[in-house]
Amino acid sequence: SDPEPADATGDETTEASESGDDMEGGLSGTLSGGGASSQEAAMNAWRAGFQQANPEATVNYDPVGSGGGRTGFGDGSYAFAGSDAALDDEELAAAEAQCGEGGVIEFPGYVSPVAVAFNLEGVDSLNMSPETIANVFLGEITTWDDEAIAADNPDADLPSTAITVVHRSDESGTTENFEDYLYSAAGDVWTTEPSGVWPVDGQESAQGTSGVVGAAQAGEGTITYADASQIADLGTVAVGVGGDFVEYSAEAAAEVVAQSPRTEGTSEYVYTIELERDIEGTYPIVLVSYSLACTTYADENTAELVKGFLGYLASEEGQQAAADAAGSAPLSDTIRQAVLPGIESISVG
Amino acid sequence: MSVATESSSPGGSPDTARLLATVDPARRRTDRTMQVLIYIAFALAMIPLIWLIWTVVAQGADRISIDFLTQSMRNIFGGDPRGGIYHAIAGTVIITLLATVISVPIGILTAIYLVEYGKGWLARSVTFFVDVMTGIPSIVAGLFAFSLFALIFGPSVRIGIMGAVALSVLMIPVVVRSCEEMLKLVPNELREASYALGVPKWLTIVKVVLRTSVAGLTTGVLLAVARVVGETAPLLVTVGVTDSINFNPFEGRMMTLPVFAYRQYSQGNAPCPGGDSATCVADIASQNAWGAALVLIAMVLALNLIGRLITRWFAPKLG
Amino acid sequence: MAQRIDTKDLNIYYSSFLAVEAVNMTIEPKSVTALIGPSGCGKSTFLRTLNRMHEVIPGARVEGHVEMDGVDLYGPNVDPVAVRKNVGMVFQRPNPFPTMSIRDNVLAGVKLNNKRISKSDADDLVESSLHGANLWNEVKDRLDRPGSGLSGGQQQRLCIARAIAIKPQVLLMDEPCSALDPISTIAIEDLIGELKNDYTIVIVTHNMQQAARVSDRTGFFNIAGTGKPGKLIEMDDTATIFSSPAEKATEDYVSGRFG
Amino acid sequence: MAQRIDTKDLNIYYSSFLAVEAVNMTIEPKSVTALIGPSGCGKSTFLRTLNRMHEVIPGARVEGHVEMDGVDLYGPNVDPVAVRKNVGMVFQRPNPFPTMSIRDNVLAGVKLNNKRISKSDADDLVESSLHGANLWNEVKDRLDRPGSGLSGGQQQRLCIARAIAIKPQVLLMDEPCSALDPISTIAIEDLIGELKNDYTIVIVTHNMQQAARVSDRTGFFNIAGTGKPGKLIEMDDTATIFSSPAEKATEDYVSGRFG
Amino acid sequence: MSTTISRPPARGSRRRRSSTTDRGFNRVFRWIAVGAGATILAVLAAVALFLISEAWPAIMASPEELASGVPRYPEDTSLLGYLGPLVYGTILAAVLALVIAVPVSMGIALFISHYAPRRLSQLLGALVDLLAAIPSVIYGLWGFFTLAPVLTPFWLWLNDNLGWFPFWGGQASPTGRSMATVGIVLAIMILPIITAVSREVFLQTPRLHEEAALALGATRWEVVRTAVLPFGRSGVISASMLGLGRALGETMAVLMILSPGFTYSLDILAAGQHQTIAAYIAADFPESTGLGVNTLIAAGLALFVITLAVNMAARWVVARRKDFSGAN
Ligand SMILES: Nc1ncnc2c1ncn2[C@@H]1O[C@H](COP(=O)(O)OP(=O)(O)OP(=O)(O)O)[C@@H](O)[C@H]1O
Ligand SMILES: Nc1ncnc2c1ncn2[C@@H]1O[C@H](COP(=O)(O)OP(=O)(O)OP(=O)(O)O)[C@@H](O)[C@H]1O
Ligand SMILES: [Mg+2]
Ligand SMILES: [Mg+2]
Ligand SMILES: O=P([O-])([O-])[O-]
Repeated sequence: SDPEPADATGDETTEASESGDDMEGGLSGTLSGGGASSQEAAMNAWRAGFQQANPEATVNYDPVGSGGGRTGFGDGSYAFAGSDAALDDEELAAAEAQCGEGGVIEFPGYVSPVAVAFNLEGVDSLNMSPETIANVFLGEITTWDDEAIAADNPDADLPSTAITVVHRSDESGTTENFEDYLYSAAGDVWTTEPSGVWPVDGQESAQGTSGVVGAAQAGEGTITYADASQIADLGTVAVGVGGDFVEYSAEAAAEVVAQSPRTEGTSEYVYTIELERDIEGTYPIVLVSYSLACTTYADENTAELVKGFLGYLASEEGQQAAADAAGSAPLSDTIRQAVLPGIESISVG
Repeated sequence: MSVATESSSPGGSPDTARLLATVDPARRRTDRTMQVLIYIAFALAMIPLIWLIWTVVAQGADRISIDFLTQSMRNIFGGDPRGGIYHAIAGTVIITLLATVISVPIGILTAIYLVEYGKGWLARSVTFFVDVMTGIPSIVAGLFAFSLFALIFGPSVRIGIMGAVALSVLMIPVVVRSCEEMLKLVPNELREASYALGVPKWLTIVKVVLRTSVAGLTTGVLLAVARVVGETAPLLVTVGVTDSINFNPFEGRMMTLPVFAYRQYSQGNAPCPGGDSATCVADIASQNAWGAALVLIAMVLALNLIGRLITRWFAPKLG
Repeated sequence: MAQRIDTKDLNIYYSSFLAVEAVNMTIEPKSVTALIGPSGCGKSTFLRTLNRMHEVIPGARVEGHVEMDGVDLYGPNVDPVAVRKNVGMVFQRPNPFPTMSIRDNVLAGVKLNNKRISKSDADDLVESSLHGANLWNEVKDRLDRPGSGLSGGQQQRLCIARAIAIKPQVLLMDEPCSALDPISTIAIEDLIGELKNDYTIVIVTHNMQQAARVSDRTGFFNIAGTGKPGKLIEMDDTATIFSSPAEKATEDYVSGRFG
Repeated sequence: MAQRIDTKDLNIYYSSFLAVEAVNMTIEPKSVTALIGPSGCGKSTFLRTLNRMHEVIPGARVEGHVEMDGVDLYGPNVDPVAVRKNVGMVFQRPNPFPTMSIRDNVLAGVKLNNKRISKSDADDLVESSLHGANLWNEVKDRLDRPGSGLSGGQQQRLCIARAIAIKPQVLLMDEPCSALDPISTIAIEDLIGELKNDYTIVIVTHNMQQAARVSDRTGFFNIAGTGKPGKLIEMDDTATIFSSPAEKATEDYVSGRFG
Repeated sequence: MSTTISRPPARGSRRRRSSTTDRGFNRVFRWIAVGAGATILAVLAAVALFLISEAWPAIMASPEELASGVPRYPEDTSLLGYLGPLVYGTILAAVLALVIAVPVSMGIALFISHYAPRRLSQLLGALVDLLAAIPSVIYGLWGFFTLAPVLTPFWLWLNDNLGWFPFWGGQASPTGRSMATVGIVLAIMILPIITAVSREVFLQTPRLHEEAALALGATRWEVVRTAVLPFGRSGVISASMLGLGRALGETMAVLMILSPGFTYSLDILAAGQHQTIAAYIAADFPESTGLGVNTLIAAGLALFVITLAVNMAARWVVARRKDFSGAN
């Protein structure tokens, strides 16, 4: 369906939708959430889709970061939130204080491949094993014609350009997921526990996904990691998984999420996953960003809006919209089936 | 009368000619050197200015259209090249105006207090703390405003006035410091002339001191406005963001131009599967960012122009 | 209507510096009192205590009394603003308001006080005040030009016009003619002669002849040395001061080559 | 060493306003020339053309010639800075540098030329210049205090000290005594008497007696009306001007009540 | 003469109340002005209170707690030890910016006030003011995309050829996103602030004083040196403090341009060496929770203290020569 821009004078609450959408457009009011900025592009698509179906409704999403999102969700200032990391025990407790015992809904609403991207004259694609990637990012491998790289790329014509690693300077979910990948796939080389902060000192870094991409584009011989939809014309690394090299793709990223096990011992609608980084045929470096909501809200209207919005977000249609707008990997049916009942059950309480 | 022959030689007395022609060459050189340096300083400042403005115009001009200026981004996402920044223009104008309305009276009155009344511990501490205030990072001002309003309205509050309060924290010290300097420059003679006419102190301040320094005050206020009009971080945590138009600073989220520009820049490229087309432009977000930046610069430029007119209108007439 | 002023044991300080000591003086109503004395002896300082302009200088203060018709100007229920409205002042240096036109400068006392005045009244006031200051003919064609564009002498006359436009009871003049040419000075002196019919006038001057010409009574201030306070040495009818002063110092001073 | 100055058909403008017209004047070396005339007739304006201070006012310009010993001050090989170094000036309003101490004020001009003046030379110069301006005794204990803390008269004398400290060839004085008390005035007049032994002095004054006392020659400027240019009416030996001037206007002016 | 306004001043039926000289609306106005000053104190007190209370948990926490609760926090480091490099980076950035901006600003201000043709000077002043009108996000974008690439070859050349000079050593960044570039961008950002205030102050130099200098045979530069600069001294210092405040607190431009690190290095051409407090807070705030936020606010408190110290020093410099201020 076509997006529908608001005109200058249109007040969001009075604007009428002409588009013959198949969803019932009965909801109205304003719903506000916030959190991970990685979801922003996808969130724009979801909000637009939902608002077109419900012209009387407005959904806002403050891209204040996952930390802000989790905090805001915990103290009730956001009705829903996005977070690049699952709630930890403490946060879960805070959230349950808001939502009620077992009333937290959490599921990987946004899954996106993280590309290892580089800027090297004349080279578009390279194969790298997890160990090689780890060594490059640790600064152990310093030139592009290093044996370890050459070994995996017999056909490539590798220059002796120095490698400049560009990492995220801000604390970020992308970093955490990338570190987690290196830690689990190349644990011998990469020994630091994953956190949102890059552990190697003295390298180039930049703020935000657009920052690292811009910096990588600005320098010759740079390499970075970034949300795959953002890497523009940078070359990409095909990552070694189970003896094969896999190029990033939304489908391969969706596979890894679909095939990884659900975290055990969580409450019914908390669907978090333990990513397995070496499943053959999948692309193992993914950013998994969670959507958070409650099953009960104090306010009827809010409950209706969250229910409608999350329903759309998790629907096939919503996931496809995000895939189109942000290059994300659609939710697997397994996960959708697991969380939809939770969303359906959202009510006043 | 004097003997005229004395001065008959065409060049006049050579001694005198020498006396009048020579000034220590080293002094001349210093004078010339400093003149050149001062011209260079100015030229130096023009380079980034022209470069910056050229960059912004070159990047942003194509995006500017009537639609861009009169529509919001509601329901626009991905590579959709429609939509505009009307909501952000409105937000910027309203929030900055509110911040100005809060800070300028407080700032100028405080400057008046410091210059005209200030004595003793209160004046000293105000001076002292205004100095300290200039170093508050903008994000801290935002967090402060947020926690202040959260105390009263709960943590879910996101309203325009909150952003205005955060900006005021940043603006006030700039207003106070620059206005203080301007007021100090008003000669005491003028105050005395006014007192001697039986004009009460407050009227002297309002009608003589402020009037005489109005040009400087305008500059100070414009500086302060410029200081905050481009703020991003404090607005994100206080006002939040929205794609829709909201004229009410006391209810609901608002968008502002710098936040809009920054968010668009952060979003990066949109995936356009079939390449760029009429309905999907991959780098539309960055185009939006530059377009918003251009509009923001144009707005502040217009403001400066108005300020300049005010300055000229009120400038002391010296001849 | 004119007021009489008495000072009683007036000590004048700049912070802790005693600038003028123990002045007892009577200024008769409807008369011109001249204050003479060497530079730095505190004439200006003393004059400024008579309309409470002294206290606008930070740290400046007085001890003792200044009484106008028996009411202490420094009394608790006296408003310095009201004092200054009734005791006008012309300064040593001309100080027209640079942001105002010549016309507005003359009307400053009215306009700055937010008083409403009809255009024709204002025009009359401007004309009569400028006439009084002997400036009308020179500026009548450029009343809307800035006052700061005038020459020094013209500026000073503008300040006199501005002071008399508020029709004070007492007029203090601190060397009002030191920047004026003789013709303007004559006009001002004539004006002083006229004004004294209704008002009390105190004038500080270095010009002995001027003091002799315009004043009824003269006070002589002197100073023993730098850092010492200025004192009122003698005060008497002008004729007496200039012919047979009681004090030797006065005689020395007035009989200088300038006598 | 002293210089003689001639002006030839000098027209002085403020932008398009002709302030002073067609002045032909000879200023003798080692003499004192007084310029008198009513306010606004252009005495200050004329004086400022003699050391090229006029041209620092935006839009101000001259036509004609000012020659010093036959060298045109406005000629192409002449540096205005050198002119001003050799033609010192004291202004109508005292203008000590407020940011400098009394001592530094006196040395301000000297330090421009001779940065490495020894401390003892500087001390001597400060003392002699302040003595010359009759200010030494009043300020010798506070040479390091700001010059702006002095009274008006003291400030003016400080400015005179500053001007004579650079030992100019010619000294221009624009009503230098209008803010001074008689005692200081005498000292300055004595100083002028001494200086003229070596230097050429031009003084603008409103004080007829002063002109008569100190000057050898006197020039009388007059103005026909506002907006009209000022003109040099007559110039002659001072005695002649004050006893039997050639022009009626001069006689009227000098024989005014101030004569 | 008119008797209409002649009321003996002392006959006024005013209340006998206090010995203060203020009456009527004078008093009201005075209290309004005092109130404005007090408001600022109150706001500042509130901000300080906010900073201290939010920073308190971090100040009180042990190094172990901090290391486990704050992602970036290294083992076995006291809070001060952790904030040290940030304080250093902040000061380094501000000093670089000031060192570049103050001389240039004074040059520009003098150019506009005393050198440029009068008709032009207003226009030129407005042009420089435009730099102040450019929001920091745009400086960030420009510095990142446009300036840094242009400066890179120059930085690399300095590094190759003059690397022995303490500031130009280390491994120069191939993308130019180093402290040197940040210093230049910050300098450009504070330039108009310093220029605008200095310019106004220089323009106010009394003509009398300039003419006094001219008449002593001063060249134009000497007039500036003897009359204009001393007169404008306190104004220029205040202006620089305003600029410094902005340089210290600038967030967006630093955040977007600098490739940060946490060391005490002097190598301003190298990447990953320095970080400023403001940029650090903005970079890590979004993902932070709990003790992490407290630590960020503690960094804000440190910035607060730096500003305080710097401004106190500046005030002291100005006050030392108060008697000689041009306002006398
Ligand atoms: N604002 C001030 N602060 C401190 N001392 C001052 C101030 N104004 C004047 N004085 C000192 O007070 C004394 C008296 O000064 P005042 O100006 O009253 O003298 P005066 O008789 O008017 O001199 P003149 O004839 O030169 O105007 C002088 O020693 C002077 O230095
Ligand atoms: N800066 C200026 N711009 C334009 N006109 C001026 C300027 N300065 C003086 N004038 C005009 O030039 C004429 C001569 O002024 P000038 O100051 O030379 O007179 P003066 O004889 O020195 O008077 P006084 O005795 O009052 O000092 C006056 O009409 C005055 O208004
Ligand atoms: Mg005096
Ligand atoms: Mg004159
Ligand atoms: O989603 P991010 O935290 O990597 O920006």
